[in-house]
Amino acid sequence: MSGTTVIPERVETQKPQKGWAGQSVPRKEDKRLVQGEGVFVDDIKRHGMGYIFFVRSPYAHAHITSIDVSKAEAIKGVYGTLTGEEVAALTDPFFQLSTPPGAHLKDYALAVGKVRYVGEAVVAVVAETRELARDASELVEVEYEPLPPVTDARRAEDPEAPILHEDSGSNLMWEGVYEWGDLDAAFAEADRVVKIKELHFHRFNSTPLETNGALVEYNRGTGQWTIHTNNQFPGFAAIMMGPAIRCGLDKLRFVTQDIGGGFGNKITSHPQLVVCCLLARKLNRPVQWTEWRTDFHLSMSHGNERWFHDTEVAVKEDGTLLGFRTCALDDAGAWLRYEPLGGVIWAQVTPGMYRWRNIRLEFTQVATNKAPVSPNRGYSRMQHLWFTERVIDIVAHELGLDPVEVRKRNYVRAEDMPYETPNGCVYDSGDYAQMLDVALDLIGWSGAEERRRDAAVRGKLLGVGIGSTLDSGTNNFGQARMINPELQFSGNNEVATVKLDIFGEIVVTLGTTPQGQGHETTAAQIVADILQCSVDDVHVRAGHDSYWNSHAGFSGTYASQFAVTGLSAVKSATEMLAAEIKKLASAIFGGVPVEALELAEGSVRIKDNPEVALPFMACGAIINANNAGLPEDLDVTLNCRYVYRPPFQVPDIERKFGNLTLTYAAQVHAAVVEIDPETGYYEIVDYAAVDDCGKRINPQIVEGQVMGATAQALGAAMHEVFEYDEDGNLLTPNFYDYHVPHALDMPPLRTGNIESPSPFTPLGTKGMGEGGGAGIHAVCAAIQDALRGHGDAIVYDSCNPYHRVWDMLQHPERTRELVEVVQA
Amino acid sequence: MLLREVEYAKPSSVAEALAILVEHDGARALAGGQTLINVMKARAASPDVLVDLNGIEALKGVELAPDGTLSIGPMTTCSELIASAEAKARPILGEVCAQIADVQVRNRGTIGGNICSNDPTNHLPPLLAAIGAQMTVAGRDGERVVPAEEFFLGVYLTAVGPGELLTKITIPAGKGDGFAAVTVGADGTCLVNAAASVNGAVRVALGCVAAAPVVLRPTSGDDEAVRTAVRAAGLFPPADVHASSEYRTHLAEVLAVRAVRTAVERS
Amino acid sequence: MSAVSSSKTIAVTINDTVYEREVEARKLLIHFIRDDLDFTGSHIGCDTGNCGACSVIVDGVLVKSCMMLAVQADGATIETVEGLAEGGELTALQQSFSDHHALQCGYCTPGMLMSATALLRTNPNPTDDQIKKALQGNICRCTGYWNIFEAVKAATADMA
Amino acid sequence: MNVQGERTFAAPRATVWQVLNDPTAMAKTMPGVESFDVHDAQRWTANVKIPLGLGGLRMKVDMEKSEEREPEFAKMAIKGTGVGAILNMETSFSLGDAADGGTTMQWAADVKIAGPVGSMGQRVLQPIVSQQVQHVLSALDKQVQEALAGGSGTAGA
Repeated sequence: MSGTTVIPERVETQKPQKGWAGQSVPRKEDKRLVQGEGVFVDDIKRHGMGYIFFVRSPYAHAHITSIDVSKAEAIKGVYGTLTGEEVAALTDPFFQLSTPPGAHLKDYALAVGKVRYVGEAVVAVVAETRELARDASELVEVEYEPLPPVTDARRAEDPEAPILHEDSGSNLMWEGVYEWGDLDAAFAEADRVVKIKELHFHRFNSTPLETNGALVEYNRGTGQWTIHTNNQFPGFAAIMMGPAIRCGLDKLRFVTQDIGGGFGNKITSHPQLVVCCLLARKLNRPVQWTEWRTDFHLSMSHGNERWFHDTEVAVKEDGTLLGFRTCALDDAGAWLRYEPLGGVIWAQVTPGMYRWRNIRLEFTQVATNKAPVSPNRGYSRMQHLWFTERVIDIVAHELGLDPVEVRKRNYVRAEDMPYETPNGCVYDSGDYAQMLDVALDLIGWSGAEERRRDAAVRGKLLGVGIGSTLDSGTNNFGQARMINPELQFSGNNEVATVKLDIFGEIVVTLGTTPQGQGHETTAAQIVADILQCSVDDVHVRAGHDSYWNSHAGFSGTYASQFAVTGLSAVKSATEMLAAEIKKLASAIFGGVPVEALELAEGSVRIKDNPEVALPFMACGAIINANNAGLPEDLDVTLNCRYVYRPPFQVPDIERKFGNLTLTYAAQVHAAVVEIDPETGYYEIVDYAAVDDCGKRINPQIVEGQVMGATAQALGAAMHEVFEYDEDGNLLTPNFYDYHVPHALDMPPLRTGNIESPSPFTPLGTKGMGEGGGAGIHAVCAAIQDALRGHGDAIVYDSCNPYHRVWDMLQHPERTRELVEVVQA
Repeated sequence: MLLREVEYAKPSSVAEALAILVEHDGARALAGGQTLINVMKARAASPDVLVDLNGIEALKGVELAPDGTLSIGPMTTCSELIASAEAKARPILGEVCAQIADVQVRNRGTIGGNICSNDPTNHLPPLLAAIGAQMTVAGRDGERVVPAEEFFLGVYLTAVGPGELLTKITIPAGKGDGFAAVTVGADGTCLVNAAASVNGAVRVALGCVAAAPVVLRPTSGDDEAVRTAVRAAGLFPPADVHASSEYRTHLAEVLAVRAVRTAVERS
Repeated sequence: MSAVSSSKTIAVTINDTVYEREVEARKLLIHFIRDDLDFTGSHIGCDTGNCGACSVIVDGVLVKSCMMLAVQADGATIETVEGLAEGGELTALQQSFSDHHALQCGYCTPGMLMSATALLRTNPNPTDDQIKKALQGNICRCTGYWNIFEAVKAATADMA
Repeated sequence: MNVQGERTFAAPRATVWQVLNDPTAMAKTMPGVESFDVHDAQRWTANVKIPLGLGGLRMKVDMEKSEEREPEFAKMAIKGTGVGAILNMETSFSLGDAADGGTTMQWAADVKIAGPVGSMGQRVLQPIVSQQVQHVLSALDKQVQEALAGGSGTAGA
């Protein structure tokens, strides 16, 4: 079905410099992974462990009138159960990030008294085998009294709408008004005002192939839990879990190794981890939880579904964008597990890649009887960036302007970098117009009209679309205060420890929890350059262990930041180690000044007299095992820990103003689609992705991230959606109806890149990997372009499966009604 | 992934298999298992006894008679059929089998399993109905032959009743066949499929628009005749997340025309 | 008359070693391989037979071990990812996956490698579409398949 | 999901009404009934194993007559509990006289199925429900004829 794959061609604007950094070094992780020797959470076993199976709600909304676990517990081989009532007695509700009304939610690890979405965990059963645990779960008797559900966010605030959380009084969770610049002036200056009644960004997530899981052990003697898990943000899980189970964070030891993909979807497993902890303690045995695929789809980390209502865009005749107003309605699902942070995260990219200065956005987040939302690759910015790209293309479409021209006219200019956005974010570097030119070149934009005619001859509608997007990285957690001024978060940090061991091994410990990003490799590249050795000599420990002081509060792998926070920590820790090695050598060489020393070939030596050298092995041995007679004042440990802290200020909460992330990587994608007008079936026949994430430490890994983000975006644009019926049943509860792209679905891909080093980061790198959903924006634009002259439908939804494309061809007027252009 | 307790038997002959099926209420034949085992994972509907047919050699293989008639053993896997030189006598068979799911599923999934599960999204039920296959069903009281059109009774229901087995699929000679489908992504879940055959009269079978394949006999192979036949069928297809009833009805018409066009070209 | 029973003692050969175990009739082959025999290289990514992370080669045939009962493997010879590299020496495909960055998290990789291995055994010089068709039963959420395709292509007889 | 239809029985209304209100007769019309308990005139419970081709779907089905106007109208609330599926159904029928001395029955049912089966079976649920309904109706016809022939026709349920 898809054409032949084009071998990705790189368009290099800079040659890789000398040294390890900048080269596509093969990954250190691969050797174990290609042999099936990775250690994923479900691979871990313990003597006498019990398997957990969750009894889940079949109703979207219901009172729990009774729970009887006696029949289940009576089965031989069943170790025990846990109910919501026990959880409510043994724990406190999870801390809520929101101000009221969301702050009033009482969120426990299991449903208490009421269920609020299909698949919500009600009872946990533990047994000797996986099969037996499930057998027993069928004997748990739960009586429900069904209540009407609300599944459409637009109905959630209706007076007659059923209320999910009586404690908060209504389904409103959080709301805030963001306004910058002078809207009235902007609209007064406008020649035209383009009005868009409604746009919808759909609900989906990245569906990592490995689902969530944990193996939890409880040590009665120390009162400590050891949590082997694939949670990708243990720092967050810890601050959620500690207060809930009433223990200090020191009692929660998080251990990860290989993680089968995360994409943000493995941040909010803390409720299940609490259940594991309570059961490990109650049953005094290790307990193991593996989430099955259908469980994941029903209950874990759906991406934020968002509506944009009553959008008004102020435009000059020539396509100059002056500003916009819109109302964003965000569907949080049944609980606020990471929300309402999505209510501010979008503001990292307020104007998208454009120079409009006058913006007003009213943000409202409501609860519905659907699975709770949580971070998903491109978290909250992707929704907003899709909106800004839709606006650009709708404006161009309605004013008869060229979408390329409109973009170039309004893009933030290279010469204006670093550029301060209306809300105080500072875009660090980049040349968006040049990226667009590269993308258009790769896609063959100039020949588009000819291709359109060829396709028409074959009875196909061809369309070309652009998606320009940002991948903002390295959060300033101070932005959380715009949601709730009481929150004591700000800045960010990450940790690395680099040591020279007794036999001279270079050992690196990271605070991160990689899920395929190749941290072991890129960290080794940085270390090898500074210590002047081979990457093979650098041993980077796999995974994360919070027991050994290797992490800080924000440690984890999320939100496009390792290349900045993680590698900067590695760089500084390694520089500390290099300095200590020289200090030691200086003492050993009888006071040779450190300036006269250099590191080379796995040793420290005198520059002018290389024969006088001390191998790393000797350095390690002296400090660790043979240190008698060393000068008293020689403070050298060869074990260097560094905490990188990005240069952030606390944002101005009143004005909602400040730099919310440190780096702003950019992506410009272009897609060519061919639609079969008889069926609505379409294919992406050509695709180009151009990326700029500043200095690339490992181009191959960077390109891998670009490809992965692209594939996920294409899946979301065409088929992937968590669709619910009016009763709150999820219609896409697993890979049978939730169609992710397969090998045959992939279009030919060309990739290009530009390197605009960040002036704000130690290595010139920018966080990347999320991709900002560029593929969704590009496909929407391409479909709208293909429908031009065939009813001129407006693409109003971020997901366009065949039936929707067919509907747009059959009833374009239904979408035309959404848009109006008025002379100002 | 965690099946309910089930009993298992692996007979080596049809007679033995039938005896077990008759003896145990709630026993069900296990062919390739590419549908049944997944249904059992959900624990919604579970057989009490699985009668594994993989040990019965008599149910495997493809034979081509001098007159071009094909006899297909129901336990022949899709991959075996695709590779079978004999099966090339009716090229559409291999063509359609190659569009079923993926390599792993085709390697284990059988022709008999695909048609006996009669999931509305399956490709083979409408195909066999269109090309006029005959099913041989064996039971305690011997064998009977059921034409494909009467074989498919409803969702997951066929003429193979309790205590019976499908033992042979007979397909007449012919080459004027066509098949068209719209699936979610390449070889993905089927929205609607249509199979056509114009060996003599024109016959079209539509899949995924009702509980069983809908067989139509357009007056000719002309587009308009086919469209008229589909419209006259008064379809009211089930809706799902991928397609409304209206959209499926429309696709049925378009795909029927395309399948017939191919069939005409090849006849 | 073959016996009807809810469990059975079976013998399977996995990567050249014979294992004999009593197993419940309801146990899926993948659970038997991972939980009973501790070959944890083959993974589980779905519960509907779609993802292919559990793909293994049974008596020379590539199958998804989540759609087969362990008892059905009685007497069979099974190849899993752990059996590919001999003496720590990566196969051409395994090396090619690393060279072409055909894996990120590595969770789908074992199944992906088994599918590619099965393909190249029967068809050492597949066309581009044959390669894609051969990988169709394996879901990868990290790479978008492009690099996996390149890795397999580079390992074909002509390229190698 | 709403299903409805009309059926004509070659029997007087009283007979049809009698059958429709005779639990043991009704039990014979339901698919795969394994056991049946009558609590009182209004409430019955059945354990059924609905044959679905791929295997039986076991359910405990509670029926409660919520409204009744002899001899033309009755309404029932039916709740089925099974693994992976919870069935909530409200069904009603109204009887009228047909021309030839027979009886017409207009029936309607609002069927809601919760649980995995509800979401995974979307595509097949509607056809399966109509299959089961057809089964019930023809079985009902049989009961009516028996009642007509053998007087009560409910002996030995």
